[in-house]
Amino acid sequence: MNCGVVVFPGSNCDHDVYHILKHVFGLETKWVWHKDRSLKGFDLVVLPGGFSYGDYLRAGAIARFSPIMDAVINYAEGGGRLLGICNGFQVLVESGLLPGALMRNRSQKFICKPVHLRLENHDTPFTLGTQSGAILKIPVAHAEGNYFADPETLKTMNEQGQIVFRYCNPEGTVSEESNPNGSSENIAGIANTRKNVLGMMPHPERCADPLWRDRDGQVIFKSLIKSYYS
Amino acid sequence: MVPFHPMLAKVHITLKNGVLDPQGKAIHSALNQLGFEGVSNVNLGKYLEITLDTMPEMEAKKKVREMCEKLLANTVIESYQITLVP
Amino acid sequence: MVPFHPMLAKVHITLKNGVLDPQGKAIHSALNQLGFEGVSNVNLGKYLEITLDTMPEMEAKKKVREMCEKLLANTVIESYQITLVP
Amino acid sequence: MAHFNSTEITPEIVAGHGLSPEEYQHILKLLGRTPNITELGIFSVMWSEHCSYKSSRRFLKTLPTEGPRVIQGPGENAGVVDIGDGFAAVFKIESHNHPSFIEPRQGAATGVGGILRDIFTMGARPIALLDSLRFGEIDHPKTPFLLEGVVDGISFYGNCIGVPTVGGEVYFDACYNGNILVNVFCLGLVKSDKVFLGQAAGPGNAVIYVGSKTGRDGIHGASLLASSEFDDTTEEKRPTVQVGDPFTEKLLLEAMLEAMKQSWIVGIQDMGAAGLTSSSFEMAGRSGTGIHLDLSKVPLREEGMTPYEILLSESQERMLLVVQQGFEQAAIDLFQKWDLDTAVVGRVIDEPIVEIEFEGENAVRLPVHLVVDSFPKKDKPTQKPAYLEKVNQLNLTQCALPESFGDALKKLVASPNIASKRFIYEQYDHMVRLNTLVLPGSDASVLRVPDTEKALAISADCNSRYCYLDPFQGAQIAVAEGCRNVVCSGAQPIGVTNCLNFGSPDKPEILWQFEQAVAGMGDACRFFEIPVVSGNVSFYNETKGEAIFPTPTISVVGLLDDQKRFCTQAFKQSGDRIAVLGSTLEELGGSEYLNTLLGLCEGPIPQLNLKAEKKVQSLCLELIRKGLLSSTHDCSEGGLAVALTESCITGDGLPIGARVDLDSTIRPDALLFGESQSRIVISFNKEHLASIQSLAKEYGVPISVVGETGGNSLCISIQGQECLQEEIHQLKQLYEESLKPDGR
Ligand SMILES: Nc1ncnc2c1ncn2[C@@H]1O[C@H](COP(=O)(O)OP(=O)(O)O)[C@@H](O)[C@H]1O
Ligand SMILES: [Mg+2]
Repeated sequence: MNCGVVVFPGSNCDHDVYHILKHVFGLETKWVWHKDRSLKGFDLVVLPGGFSYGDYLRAGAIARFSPIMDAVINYAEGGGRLLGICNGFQVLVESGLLPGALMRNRSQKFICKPVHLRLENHDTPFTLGTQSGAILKIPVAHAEGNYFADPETLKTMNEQGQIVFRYCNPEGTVSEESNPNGSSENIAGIANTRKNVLGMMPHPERCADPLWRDRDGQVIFKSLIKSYYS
Repeated sequence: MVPFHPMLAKVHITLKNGVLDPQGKAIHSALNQLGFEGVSNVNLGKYLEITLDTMPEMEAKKKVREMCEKLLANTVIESYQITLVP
Repeated sequence: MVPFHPMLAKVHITLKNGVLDPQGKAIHSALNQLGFEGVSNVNLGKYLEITLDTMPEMEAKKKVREMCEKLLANTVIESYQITLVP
Repeated sequence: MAHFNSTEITPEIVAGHGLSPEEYQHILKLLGRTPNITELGIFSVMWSEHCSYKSSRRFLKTLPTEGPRVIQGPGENAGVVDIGDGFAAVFKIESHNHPSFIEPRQGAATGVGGILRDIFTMGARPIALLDSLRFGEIDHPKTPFLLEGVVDGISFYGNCIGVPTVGGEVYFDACYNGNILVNVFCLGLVKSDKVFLGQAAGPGNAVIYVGSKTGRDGIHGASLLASSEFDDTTEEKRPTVQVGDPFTEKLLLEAMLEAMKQSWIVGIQDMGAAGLTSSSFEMAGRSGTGIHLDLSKVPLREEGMTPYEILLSESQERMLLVVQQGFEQAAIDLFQKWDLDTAVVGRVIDEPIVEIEFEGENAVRLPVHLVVDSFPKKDKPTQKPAYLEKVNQLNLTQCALPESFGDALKKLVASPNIASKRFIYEQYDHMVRLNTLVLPGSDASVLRVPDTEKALAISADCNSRYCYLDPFQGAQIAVAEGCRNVVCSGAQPIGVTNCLNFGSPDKPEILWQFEQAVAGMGDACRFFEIPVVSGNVSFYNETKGEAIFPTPTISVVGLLDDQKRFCTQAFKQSGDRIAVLGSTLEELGGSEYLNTLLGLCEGPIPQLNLKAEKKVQSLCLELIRKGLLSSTHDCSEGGLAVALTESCITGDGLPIGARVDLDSTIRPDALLFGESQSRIVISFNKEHLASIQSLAKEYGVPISVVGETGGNSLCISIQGQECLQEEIHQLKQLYEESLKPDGR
């Protein structure tokens, strides 16, 4: 399985996800510079977290026009597996590969802390290693993670199983108190209708190294491997 | 010949109706806390000043509109308004 | 009696001259990369719409100026401009 | 004379540059002519306290700076200490106090930017930041605004550039009402044979400018601001505030690390305070060479800038490089890949002078050593302040015991200096780059060293109330506590950096505090055999003549050989035994208890016995390395009762209670809340009791087994008689919620 990690100017979780893919899961992993124009031969492409272009103007807004993005869009439209984490998710919504928008957190502040997520759909290549309803503890670290979509879009997304993670409490209840940033319907991660593109605000790569006690993030990477080999 | 005379495009970007404005809300409650009364609503948007080389107004307007659609505004949640100052 | 008639204060907040505007700079170079020519400068500021209860214009202006000084603008690096729309 | 240098040098102009008439006469004598306005500007910044260390040098010289691990001591951008396996730790702490008071967000942000550049100019990748903050009283009208702005600035810059802020400290005291402190520490990693220095060697080599364009930011900013105290005219003197651009700094960081893999880089220096001036003079000064610069080549952001402005600008995110002749284009290509402004602005020359031209005319011609170290060396006097007599006479018999020890504990747990700083560190990305093994919320933060089995522990400490009451011992205690914090995480202290925040050195009493604090710090570092490898001095922390408490912030770096063997402060499970290493004396002077409950700031402060401290630390390290402990927590502000509370409630999961009986006959409030030094609260599986006791005996450390973990409350009795019992959930809530802005 060949993985590519896209580096935008200002990406800073690029090394983290590279480390997990390459050293923890032993996958063939390569850097993709934002000025490159091809994604040939990759089975997974990751848009990592960070502050591409400083998140100036709006998070993800400028990165969306990097030279590599045409290839990213083609790759996604051709069914390639594309994972956007945090800033990567922001780039995905800015580029229109995923619906909605990510606005500033309700608290107006950057938030870095572990949160609980309820898996809403295990029928995607990113989550098939576990069951819908599973509760995962994964950290968030963002200032603009407040997911917004208009009611119609939300309705379609619900119907099509596009909502993959919601913020919940440790017992799995999705409530206002467990919503860290004000997202519509506690949405933490979504997929496109075809389920080959996933965007999520929490950082699975931050809890996937066996050196740590929290390892729930491994589910995502294990699922991707499983789906590739099946 | 017209001498060189740059043109200024002022762009206002605001949230669309129906999109919650958490920043505006936060500012509103901060104003209340500071004791400012009589404020019934606050909205926060962006304001851009773009200096353009001399060009016909029509062309300038078209160009700036394109900038907004493509980059400056996120039209999923934002609308924009352009004013040209020659 | 004047009927209830709120007043809108539009506030523009921009960086003072000479203060670095990293966002404006980044937007400018993004526009260049997108092929927009003839842009010589971009500055990014804030735009606020504050809805006020009915009050005399003088009072409103004074109040909004105070809000700017106290909260809305960072007067060390930013200047502000207030327009009242009755 | 060139038009840009036509300003006549009058006594007013000289005074306006912060130079004394005496200093100006010295310049005339050294030069044998009148300096032009640009040259005067150069002298003014280079001879300012901030750049020249003219008042502090003679004291700093006494610090121990050497040791078997030291690769680079003070004098460069940051200190470098060998950690084995081919790696070295690079670190430094720096202040940005005055700019942060004027504009908290940008002031703190550019403070982070500055210290990061100090680290990566040495060739190191920054892996962690700590912030050590001091604000005025929590109820002072300006405090919430300043606190929010400073935290926002650190969060904005550090998060954006992708270096985790993994810990720090925050104190509130009235002495900082008009002068807050923002000290930022940065730790980086470098291959030990790839350390870069700020040198301008090799005449003919190119001097290259990289980074943001130069604007009129902060002209005379840091240097003058940091060299004069605040008064009512500060508002008018406001220089153009520097705005941080973390995105450009991120590009600069990555580009520099890439460039440093090339063979053609000779030296690198960041443009910090006094910008292009200090970077060029310092680089030339270190190599005994000279520099020729053409300012017309410097990338500018504004029109009509004069040589004076270009040389003194403090625009951020800029670097000066010396590159081997012939490799100019290679350098330019590399930096353009990262979309950075780059220009060849000069050459290294043989003659040790700095020679600057602008638009084809000569602007400056000054011998390097005249500027770098020829300021008049006159030792300013020191004098022991009179207040010390008065404040060290605490009469405990006049302090009534509290009616309820439980209430006293709750007040302490909720007090701003002790309550959780979670709402602050949750605004910092403390995990990015996957090295943070111990997150904020324990005594020290622990970072793994990638590609090795090792880890580094870091902590920032200073109890300035102690330093006010007794600067010598207060500074010793800061070192001891820093080491203790690092030891509690399982690391061996290997190096120290410090940021010395004081009032005006022109006052003999302040300089005396400084002298004492440096002596105390040096003494403790010598005793613990840890070198001071870098540091920073911030004087003139005064408002309207009132100085802050002396605040010598200490950051200790410690090394763990096995990254899996770290320890944290929270109890891990019910049924563990609890013990205290060290002895508790009747010492309440200078304590948070006296301050919070009785509003007293009086000494004498707790005694520090360096030998006893060292034994406790050695024992603790040995116990952790042997894997015998479940938790370790340094006993500091709030004493034993607060330390126990924190161990109960700061774990990841549900809080764990404890039942403790203390066997002592000293005043109960001193026993519970006194801050006797050299104590560590440990917990462990009872199977290990015998081994722990015998090791304690072997190390000569008093150990008292005081209780057991478990239950839903913290229950403390003294000689069998219960003195407090509090619900841990309630303690946790008080601890977590009290400081939160919306909790207040
Ligand atoms: N300004 C800050 N930024 C980040 N973390 C902080 C800050 N202040 C305190 N902390 C964290 O909160 C915890 C408690 O701080 P403190 O009470 O100063 O610890 P100690 O008394 O053990 O030195 C530590 O882990 C520290 O790193
Ligand atoms: Mg402390």
